[in-house]
Amino acid sequence: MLAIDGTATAEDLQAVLPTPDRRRRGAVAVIECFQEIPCNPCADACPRGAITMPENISQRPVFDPDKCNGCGVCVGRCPGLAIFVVDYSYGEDTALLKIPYEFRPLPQAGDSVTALDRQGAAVGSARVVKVQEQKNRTTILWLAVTAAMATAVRNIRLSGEVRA
Amino acid sequence: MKEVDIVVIGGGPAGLSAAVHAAKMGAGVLLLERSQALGGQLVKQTHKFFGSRQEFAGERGFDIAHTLMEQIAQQEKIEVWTNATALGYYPDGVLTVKRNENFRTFRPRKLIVATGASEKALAFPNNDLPGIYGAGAVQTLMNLYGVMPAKRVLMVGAGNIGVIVAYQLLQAGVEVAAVIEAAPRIGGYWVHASKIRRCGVPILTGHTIRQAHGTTQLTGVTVCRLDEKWTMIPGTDTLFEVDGLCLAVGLSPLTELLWQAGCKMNFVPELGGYVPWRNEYLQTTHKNVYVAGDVAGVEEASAAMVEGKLAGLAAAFALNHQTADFAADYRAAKQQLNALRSGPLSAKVCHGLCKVMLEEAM
Amino acid sequence: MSDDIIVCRCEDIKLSEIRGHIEQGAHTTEEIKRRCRCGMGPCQGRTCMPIVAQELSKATGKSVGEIQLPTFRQPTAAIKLGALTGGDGDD
Amino acid sequence: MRIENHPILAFADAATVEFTFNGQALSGREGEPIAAALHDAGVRVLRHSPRYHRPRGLFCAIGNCSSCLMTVNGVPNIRVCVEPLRAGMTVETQDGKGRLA
Amino acid sequence: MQWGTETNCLLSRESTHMLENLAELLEVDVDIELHQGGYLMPAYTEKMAGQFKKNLELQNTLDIPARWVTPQEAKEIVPLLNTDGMIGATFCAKDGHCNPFKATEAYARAARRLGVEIRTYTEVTGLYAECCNIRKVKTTTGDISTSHVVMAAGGYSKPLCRTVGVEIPLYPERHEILVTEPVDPVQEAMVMSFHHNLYCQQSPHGSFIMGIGHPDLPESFDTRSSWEFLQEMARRVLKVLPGLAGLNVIRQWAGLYDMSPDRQPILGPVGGVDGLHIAAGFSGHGFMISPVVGRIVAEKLLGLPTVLPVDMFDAGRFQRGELFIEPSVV
Repeated sequence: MLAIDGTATAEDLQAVLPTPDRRRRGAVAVIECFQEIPCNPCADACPRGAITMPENISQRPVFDPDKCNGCGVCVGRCPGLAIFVVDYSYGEDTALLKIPYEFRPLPQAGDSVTALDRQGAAVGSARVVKVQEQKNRTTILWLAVTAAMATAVRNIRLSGEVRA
Repeated sequence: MKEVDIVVIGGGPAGLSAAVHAAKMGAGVLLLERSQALGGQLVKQTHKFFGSRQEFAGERGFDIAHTLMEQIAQQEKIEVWTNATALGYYPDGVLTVKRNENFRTFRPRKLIVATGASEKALAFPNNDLPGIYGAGAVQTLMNLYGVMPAKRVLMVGAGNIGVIVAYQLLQAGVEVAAVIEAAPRIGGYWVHASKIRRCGVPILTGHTIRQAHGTTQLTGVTVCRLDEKWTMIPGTDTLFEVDGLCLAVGLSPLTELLWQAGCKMNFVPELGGYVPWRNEYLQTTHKNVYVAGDVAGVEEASAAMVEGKLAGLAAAFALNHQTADFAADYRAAKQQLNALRSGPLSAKVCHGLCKVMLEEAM
Repeated sequence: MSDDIIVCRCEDIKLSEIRGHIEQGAHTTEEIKRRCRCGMGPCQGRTCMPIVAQELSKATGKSVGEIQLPTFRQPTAAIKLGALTGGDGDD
Repeated sequence: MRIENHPILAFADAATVEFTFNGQALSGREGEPIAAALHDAGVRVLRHSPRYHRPRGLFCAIGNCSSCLMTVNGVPNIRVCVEPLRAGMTVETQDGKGRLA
Repeated sequence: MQWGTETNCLLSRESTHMLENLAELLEVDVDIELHQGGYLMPAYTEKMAGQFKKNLELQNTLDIPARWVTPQEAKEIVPLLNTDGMIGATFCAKDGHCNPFKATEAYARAARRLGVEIRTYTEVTGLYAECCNIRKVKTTTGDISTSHVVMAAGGYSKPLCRTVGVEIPLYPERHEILVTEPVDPVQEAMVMSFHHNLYCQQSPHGSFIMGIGHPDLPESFDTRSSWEFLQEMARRVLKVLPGLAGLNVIRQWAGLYDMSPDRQPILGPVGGVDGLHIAAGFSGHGFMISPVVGRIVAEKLLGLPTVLPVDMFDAGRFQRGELFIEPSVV
């Protein structure tokens, strides 16, 4: 539970993960922002107006998945690194994930890395599709993972590297 | 003795913002900062800030510091002294300052105290071993000087500072064994907690330190669980073999100068300890002394910047400096501050502020 | 290393000492300061006084906010005697 | 140990200068706090406390807490967490209160 | 003990003896941290040297082991001393200091053991007399009926005596002091320079404590510090002890001297109100002579002969124009 150990519960996620219908239509943002903190860069970031702040900046952002095309601009902007993009239409049994990453060394496109879940546990491997370095120094990693892992994977570890 | 319109003490977010806005009104400002560089805690912050665009949301703390420093540099009315520590405020209105190794005296017409806060300590056996640091020290070493404090660190405190510095340790290549927190819930933003959690760092709420170990320096820490009355539960000890222990157990406002000025103070736990009574212009019960930022109550840097603006505008206005947009500017900043404090996470701060708000206007 | 806790780093004062003074009737920060120099070191009590206030609160049943802190005397930071003679010259 | 490759920060270059710690030759970056240079060299015991001679290290890093008092160039009670490193400095562990030169 | 009058020499000599044996005397187990490192009093003018030498003659006849030292000998005693312009100094190795908090605690414990009730956190708000007789002491924790009061409230003695119509010529004077961070012992003796109007000592704990005298300070209960003192103190002390320049000042504060017109105490009963005894006006040297003064006050109260004569300190001397002139006082 977030308040106890920093991990979102299945119920928390239920509300933000894309519906089966939305999954079929391609890449979409997953906004794992569960707390009312005064913050609105995601709304400023979205070029399609898919993210809005209802009345004031202390509320949680309101997300319209129908307007979202999964471009991932918000992934790099969210100060809490709490936005991810998932694209289940990427391959037969493969999903594409875009995650924010702020560690060094960076992996390279084509690398195989260890996929980690929200608790940092290894859940399989991921292939790095693209390394999108940004001016604001939050790198966006494009990862190919099995579709079954896509809702679980939120971080990576370079092969052979043990961080914690 | 030098006469100055406004002396701002502290070159952190509140002080920088206060200086800029007081100078924009036309007041002469002397800005004092005790360390070598301006920016206060901002310069150690590697994460992107929350808030809205007005408070530089999405920018990293040290980048915000540079933006503010540029604004300072553009103001001819501001003189900046670094390595300058305010030593005392005396009954005759004289402020004494140590600059480098020189003693200086001033008689400021208005004083804006933006001294920030200092870290609280924690009492446990061997809490003085080398390898045990305040979170600020760890940030200074890593983020200002690029030196690792230890190889493997245990973090105490899951408030924002604890979880943020734990993440910074990971970024610096330091292993973080765990974050422990005495309270039953994580006090910091959940998004920050989730960032370290997905790196595999356990967050143990309801845990405290029983004892640190080591003869010449830290070699380990025994941690145990707390019951709902905050007493240690026997038989729940866990030993963490670490060479670093980082304490992030809260801040208390640095109010010495306010006590010396004779400002009326009140103990407000929600704001970190003793804080001054103030009116809506951030003016204390001493008519020449204004406050802004953590010294007025421990809060986020974004709020500190807006408070600095309000205090800077108000102090300059009180010295008869005027601009056409003063009233509009002031109102907008008030609204900005209210917006920042509108969420449920600010309820505690707002509750605390009610205990030190003076009603009468300037 | 003992199980005791250092409360005041400047003067090397342990928690057991503070508790001893409280037991002997020292019920204010000022009295504790006079008995053992806690808070009189170069750091001016910044680290130790909150802990002392907590102990006093426990012992007296007063809230921490009711425990009066010692006076915050000038100078707030150490300054060399030699520096004080300079006055207002240039740096 | 120095941080080699930081995802967010770039550390400004500073000249490398030599100094001695208890007679041992070390080097650090000019202008950084003495304590930072010592940490880089793995030195974390900076003094011994006045009464119980307990080892003490860096704690607050802002010149507040008296944990890091050392004798520098013969002058006792220097707060090395804020004292900038200069070439040729003699830095010594301080045992107790320090001797007035 | 380096006074210029027999009375003060004897009062301080006897008090020193008492402090040397305080634990036995009071039958309490308290270490008052008595340290007899000596007082060194440098002379810079022939006139001052002449007076000091005259004082020495008197002191030596009273078995006070003070002596004249050359500048060179003075520097051996206080290695940091600047001897420029110094003619010589007097030095008494038996002079010293002790921890006033500990000494007070020792007396308090002994008093309690003998049945004295001590009420702390109790402010005396006034006295009450009937037909020129003391009846009551009014306090914040209730009235206390009594027929005898010893007024030893320092500078506050004057306003309290006024509540029963007694006027004593006391006034409070602010004295400022500063303390440095501790260093290893380098200076055993206290330096007291009348020429620079300062004193400076290193406490056994290692910190240097110093203060200066101000000639014409206004009467005031103000105990706030001033920034001017820091500068003035530093300037003066570095002339005498230049080696302290690198020492860090960590704190300053101010306290009140209870001054009398001749800078000597007022002791004994006052005319007008029976049962009111004064022990105040010590003008900055009260702690030094307090052990024996306490004894004398008790003796007088009980109508016993006193161990030393103190009639010259009676409250009426100012009206009579018989000031007690002590040539050797800061």
